[in-house]
Amino acid sequence: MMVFGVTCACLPSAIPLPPCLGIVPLFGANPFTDPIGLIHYLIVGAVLFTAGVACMALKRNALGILMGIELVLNGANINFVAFSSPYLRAEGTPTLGLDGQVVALFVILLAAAEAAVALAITLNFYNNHATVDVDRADDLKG
Amino acid sequence: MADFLIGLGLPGWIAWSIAALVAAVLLLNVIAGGALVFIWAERKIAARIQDRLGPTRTGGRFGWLQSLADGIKLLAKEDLMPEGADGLLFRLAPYVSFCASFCAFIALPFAFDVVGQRLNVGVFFVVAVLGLEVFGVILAGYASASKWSLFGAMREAAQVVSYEVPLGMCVVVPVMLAGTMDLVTIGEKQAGWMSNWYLFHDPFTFVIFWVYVTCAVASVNRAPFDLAEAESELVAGFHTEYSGLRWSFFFMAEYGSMFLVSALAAVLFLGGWNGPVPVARLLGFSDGTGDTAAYAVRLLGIANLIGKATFGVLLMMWIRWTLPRLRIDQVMTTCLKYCTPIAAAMFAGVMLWQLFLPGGLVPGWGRPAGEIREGWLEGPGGLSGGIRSAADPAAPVDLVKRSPR
Amino acid sequence: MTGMLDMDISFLTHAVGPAMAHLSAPGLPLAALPVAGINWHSVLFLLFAALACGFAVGVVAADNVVRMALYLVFSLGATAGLFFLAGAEFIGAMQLMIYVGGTLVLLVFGVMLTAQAPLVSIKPSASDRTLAAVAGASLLALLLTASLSVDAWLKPGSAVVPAPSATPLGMALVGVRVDDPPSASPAGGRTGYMLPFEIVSVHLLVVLVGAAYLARAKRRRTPRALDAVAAAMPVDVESPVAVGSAPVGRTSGGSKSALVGGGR
Amino acid sequence: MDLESLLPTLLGLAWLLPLASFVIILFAGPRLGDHGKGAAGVATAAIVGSFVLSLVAFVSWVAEHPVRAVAHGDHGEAHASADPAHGATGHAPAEEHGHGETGHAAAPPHSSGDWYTLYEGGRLKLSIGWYIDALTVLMFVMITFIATCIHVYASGYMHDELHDITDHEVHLSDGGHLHRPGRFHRFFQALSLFCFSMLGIVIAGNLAMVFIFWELVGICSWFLIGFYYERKSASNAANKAFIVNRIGDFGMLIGLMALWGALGTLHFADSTGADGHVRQGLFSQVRPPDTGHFQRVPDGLVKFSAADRVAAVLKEHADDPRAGVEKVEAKVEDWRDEGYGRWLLLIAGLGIFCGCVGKSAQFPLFVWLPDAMEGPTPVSALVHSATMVAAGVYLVGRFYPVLTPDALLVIAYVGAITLFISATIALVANDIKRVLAYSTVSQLGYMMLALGVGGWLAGLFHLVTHAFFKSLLFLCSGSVIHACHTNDMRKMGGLAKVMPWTSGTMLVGCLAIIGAGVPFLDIGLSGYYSKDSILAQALLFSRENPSHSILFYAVAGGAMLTAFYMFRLWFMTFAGEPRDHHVHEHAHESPPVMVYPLVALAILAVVSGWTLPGGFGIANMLEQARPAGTGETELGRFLFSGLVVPAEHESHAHDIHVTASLVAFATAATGVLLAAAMYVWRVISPAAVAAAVKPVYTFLANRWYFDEIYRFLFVLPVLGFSRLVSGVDKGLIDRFIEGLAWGAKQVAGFDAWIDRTLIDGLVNGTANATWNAGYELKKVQTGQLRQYVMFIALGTVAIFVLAGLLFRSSIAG
Repeated sequence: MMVFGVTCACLPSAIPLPPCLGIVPLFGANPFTDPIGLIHYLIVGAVLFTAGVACMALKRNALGILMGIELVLNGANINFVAFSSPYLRAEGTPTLGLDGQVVALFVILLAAAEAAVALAITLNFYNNHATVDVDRADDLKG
Repeated sequence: MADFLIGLGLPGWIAWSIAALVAAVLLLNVIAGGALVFIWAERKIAARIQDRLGPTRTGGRFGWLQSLADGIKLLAKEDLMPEGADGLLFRLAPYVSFCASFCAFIALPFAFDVVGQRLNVGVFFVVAVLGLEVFGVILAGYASASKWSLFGAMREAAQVVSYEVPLGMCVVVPVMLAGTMDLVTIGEKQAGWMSNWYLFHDPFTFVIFWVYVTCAVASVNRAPFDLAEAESELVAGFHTEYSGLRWSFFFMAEYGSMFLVSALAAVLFLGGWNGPVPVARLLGFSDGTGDTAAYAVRLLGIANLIGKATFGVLLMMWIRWTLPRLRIDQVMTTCLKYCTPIAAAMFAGVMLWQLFLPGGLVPGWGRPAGEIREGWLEGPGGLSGGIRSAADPAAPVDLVKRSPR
Repeated sequence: MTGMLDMDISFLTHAVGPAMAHLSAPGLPLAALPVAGINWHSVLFLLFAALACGFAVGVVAADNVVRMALYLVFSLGATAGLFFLAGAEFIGAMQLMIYVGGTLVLLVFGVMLTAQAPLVSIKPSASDRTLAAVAGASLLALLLTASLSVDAWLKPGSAVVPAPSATPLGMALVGVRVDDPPSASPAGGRTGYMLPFEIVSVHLLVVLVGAAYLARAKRRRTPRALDAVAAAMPVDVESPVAVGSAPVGRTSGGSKSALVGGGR
Repeated sequence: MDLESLLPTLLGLAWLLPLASFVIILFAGPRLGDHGKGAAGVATAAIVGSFVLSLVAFVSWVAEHPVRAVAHGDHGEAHASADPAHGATGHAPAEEHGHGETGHAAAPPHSSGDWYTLYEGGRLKLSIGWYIDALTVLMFVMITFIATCIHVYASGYMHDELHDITDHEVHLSDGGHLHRPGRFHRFFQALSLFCFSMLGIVIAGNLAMVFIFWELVGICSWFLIGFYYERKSASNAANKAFIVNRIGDFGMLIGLMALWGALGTLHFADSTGADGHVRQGLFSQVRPPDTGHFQRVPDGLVKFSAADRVAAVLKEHADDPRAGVEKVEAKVEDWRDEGYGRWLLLIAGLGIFCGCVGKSAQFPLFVWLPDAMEGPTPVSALVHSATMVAAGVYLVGRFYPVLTPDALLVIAYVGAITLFISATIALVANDIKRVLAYSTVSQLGYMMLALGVGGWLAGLFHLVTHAFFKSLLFLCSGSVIHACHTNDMRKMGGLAKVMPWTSGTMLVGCLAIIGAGVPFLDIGLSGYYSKDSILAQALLFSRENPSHSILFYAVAGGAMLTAFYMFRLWFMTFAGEPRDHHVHEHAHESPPVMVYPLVALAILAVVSGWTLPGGFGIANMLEQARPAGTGETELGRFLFSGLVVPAEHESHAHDIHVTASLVAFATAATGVLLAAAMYVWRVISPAAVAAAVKPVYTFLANRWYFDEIYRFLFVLPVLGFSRLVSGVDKGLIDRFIEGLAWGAKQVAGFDAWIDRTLIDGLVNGTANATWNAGYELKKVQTGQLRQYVMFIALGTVAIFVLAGLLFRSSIAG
């Protein structure tokens, strides 16, 4: 409940939490003492990913969308790292090994590149249209 | 520290947390004390360079309490906030900036194993955290809702970010020489005579040291590169609107990072805690033996490091009051057209040097730099066979092999 | 609010715990810690998780672009912490250095340049919010049910934190898989990452050139565009935070502080 | 180069000169002199040239073959008067007396050959050649002399055509009369062409050439009759003449084809090919010299009609074709006795006679001649009295040896009928030219009858003499018309005083035609001698064949009628009081250029019948040309088995001769007296007589209703049938086709409807549907980035949920 308490708290009250999350008993009494498992990371990853998507879907500011993208990428990274670390699994379960970390590394690198280009485009858009309001950039509509 | 407390019968996690607190406080004092001393030193050196006396009346003979006076003044001053400023960001900026520089001290080894946390990616961590300082600057500039501060912030951010590239390259050279990013290891490698310092390892490292110094000065916004606070144009740059305690935090952050950068230079190139003369070794102490001897050696190491760091800071102050300020385009040019290319060239040079002259110019003169490698290189089966089979991943992989002393 | 501070402390505890143990004996298995005591790893994880998720949601919730940027910084910083906790130390450092130190700085630059008065906080309409909430909720539900439905992932971790090292990762990038040698694994080992590494380097170069070209300083074709935009801005903009004197030429509501730039 | 071989060249040139003049006038007609006046000169020069050449030929012939009197009187036997004639390419007739009676065994002296061979394939040979004997020479002289007179006469008569003419007889739609330029040169152009073709018929060496010029003559008569083609009557008459002639030619073609098909040759005389192979002509095939020229069915005809027998024989000898052929040759004699080929010979003869009926206006086909008077008078004089109409009689005469006795009888009867009909119509005719036309028809009937009853010499002799006095009569009537500007005798009268020369020459003509002469002294005009010989032969024939004595009575009656209408004509025109004063004042004697020919012809009309004491005379000359084997009495052995065709020389027996001349004199005298009584002494009023025998008068006045009959028999049915056919065409076929078209239109309409609604609909429908769908879908692309992200998110969720639901089992595992 603590874990989910955290996630529930984070979600703005306005967003109704789906009841299906009744999986609290699974985590034993005191999360403080029990070792962290893979599922926790997945949940954090999911939350980040969802926040990212929501941000992209919500923000009218181009930069807001870029931030959404960053969040999404980080959500993915968390999952990668989680799957690659041997400590979050039971003993001996096969993990991604270094692959996960390398992929996460590349994601970070390419995210940097992507951000650079995206910002360049946004700046251009801003210079040309004097606004970064994405809704105004609907020239390519049907 | 923790073992000691555990020994006292405290539950493990409490022991760990107390030990962590102690270490944090110690480091905080280092920064605060340093700041005080350096403020005073700055005033004195500036005066001396400008052929005047500097503070003399406050606190004793040489006005050494001047910084205390400043501190009290700052504390007494009202923390103003400009009318259009973004409250949250305005208040947060100084702390972000201070935390960034303070956070870097975690991985800084003052002496062999006298380090906040011995990180395997120490060097990398320090450089990374230095990068975070920019946020503080930007937020401050932005939050103070004034055009000039925004400009100042922008310039400083641009400068710091762009100088991070050459800085990173310079830092990589000692890492390559040492074969690891762990600062403690790098320091260890330069034990022995002064000639063992990486500075004198080969001409390339010598040149790269000076490039490092330049980049360091620039990334800390000091002296010739202090466009952010260029009085004539942008008043006080990003922290124009700040006053009182918030301003002092910025100030402490600045001096802290100056000290950090100099200390890093010391560790990477000037042998860290190893003095020019291996006094401890000569006297037969070895850092691994008894506690008191270990402490004595460690104290000597700490003294060495702090001395070198202070020398670095004083060097910066010296430069500040001698060299004229560069224009923003000149700053950028030096970064992109001079520092980066030279760093790259030297990096290549060092690499080739390592390849062709592993033993150094005069074989045996200095301890060969490259002999310490991680275990897996020389292990059975050549390059790839060293690692224990992945069958039992749980078994701890002792990757760092202790080099024979 | 000292998010940054917490983050630093985490390293300490993280470092303190294993580091101290490290001093005495390499790679003390966390599991061995006294069960009764607080498992610092979990505590820290919860802290960082809370920070990451909280600030992520903050980014979504915030209207002011600058706030969003700040929250994003904190969220990604917390994520870096999570990486350290998961044993991927190098990745955590890279995250801090490149992602937070580089990309987000860039982002903040972007924010600074574009977040002129009217554009700072564009409140999305209520309908957009609900729609986003619905989409987010459904996506979240989906992901959670998916991840919860796999038993293997539900088991608690072994919480063993050996002294992590960046060398295997470095070697992997250069193409030598020291962590998974071909002789050992049934499938004949895993491939190194030499080629992708080179490709990414070239890619970054290309992106660098592209971005530089895109963002080159062009003469402003529409000098007074901003005025036109300012005039035409839709009403739903929050009371504009007089962020510095926008180059709109309005009398700067700026600093009244008489603080003369410090003697420094 | 003896004169003999000159004959073909001389006569050839005489024959071609008119052609030359025709070509000259054709190409340079209007430019010859002003308004083509020179054309008359050219034409006259040409015809005079050919007349001179003909005279030269005549003299050379007489020199070669002296003309001696033939047993004109009583002694019965003939003596070979012709010394052995050897034509340039002729063959020496083997003189031997084969056959029973002393037939005139020797073939007449003649010359034949080919100038130019058009086509020679196997036995068939078409060529331009000549067959010249006494008859040909005589005809050449006669034709060219008369043509010359007429050319001279015409150059005066036709001078109106020299300048623009307003033709009063043509009424234009706007009421006015036709104004047209003169056509002087065209008249002489056609005249020259006519002379050329007439001479061509006479000189022709084979029937094909005869046929060619036969048609050419028909065309020229068409041109000349239709000279004033603007006049409706003239153009109708021309067409009528041509069509009727063509009907006759139709029969002629059948005859030609029979001969050509069976005998393989159309040449009259034999000819020796380059390789010495003798090609038998028609005469030697029908009357083989080796059997004394006795007429029999030639081998060709026998084999032709016994084709089935021939085939059978050849089949038997299929293996040895040569033997087969000999067998056939051997069998021919038997087949001839069985009577094969007789019908074919008869048909051939009658076929050729049909052509003559058409051309010489005999009984069924004589209707065109009276209408042909529409042409200018010189034309009537030359073409429709002397030459063209005589061509038919000449051809029968030339073709005489091939004609069987049965054919001759048919010819005789046709002649008799023609004679009687035309004479009766002439009685009541009021148009001076119509009377002369009918008299021509009856005289031709006389000739045909003469030939039919075996009088070969009599018929041809009458042909020559008739040519002279009939052309004279026509020219006189022409000058009368020219003077009075009208043809109607009822408007004339008492012109003798005004036109002495014309009336005098006309009187001579009349006397000649009625055969005026002193019976016992045997002195009279030319008509007397020729008509007398005809009467004699007819008398002899009726004695030999009592059942056919009707022929003699026809001749006698005809003679009386001829005398009556001729003198009726003369008296009405010249004697008595002038009936129309206007005409009378206007009348004037013709100019000398017209009178001279009249005088010339008058002289000839008198002289041509005489026989000089040395035996030189037309009759005796003609005797030289009597075809071999026709001098004897022939017995009809086929259709009319009891028929006897008496030999002509028997008719010269004194008793027959005297009775014939007495009969002739009596009939002539009665006719003249009757005419005088009615028209001079006015004892009998013609009107009263006409009223008395009203129906007969109207019957005759309407020309026996022949025109109406023909119209009724032929024209109307054809028109009716054509109307029927057009009706059928319009009503049935057109309607059917229109139906088809309508049906096609309907189908096309329906097709178009389908195409428009169904196919276009389909195509456009899909196009629109696609466009609309596209348009609607376009709205999804809102351009809002945020919505895109929303869609992506929702999409992935949906996919995963679906996957989850669908593959629940696999995920759970």
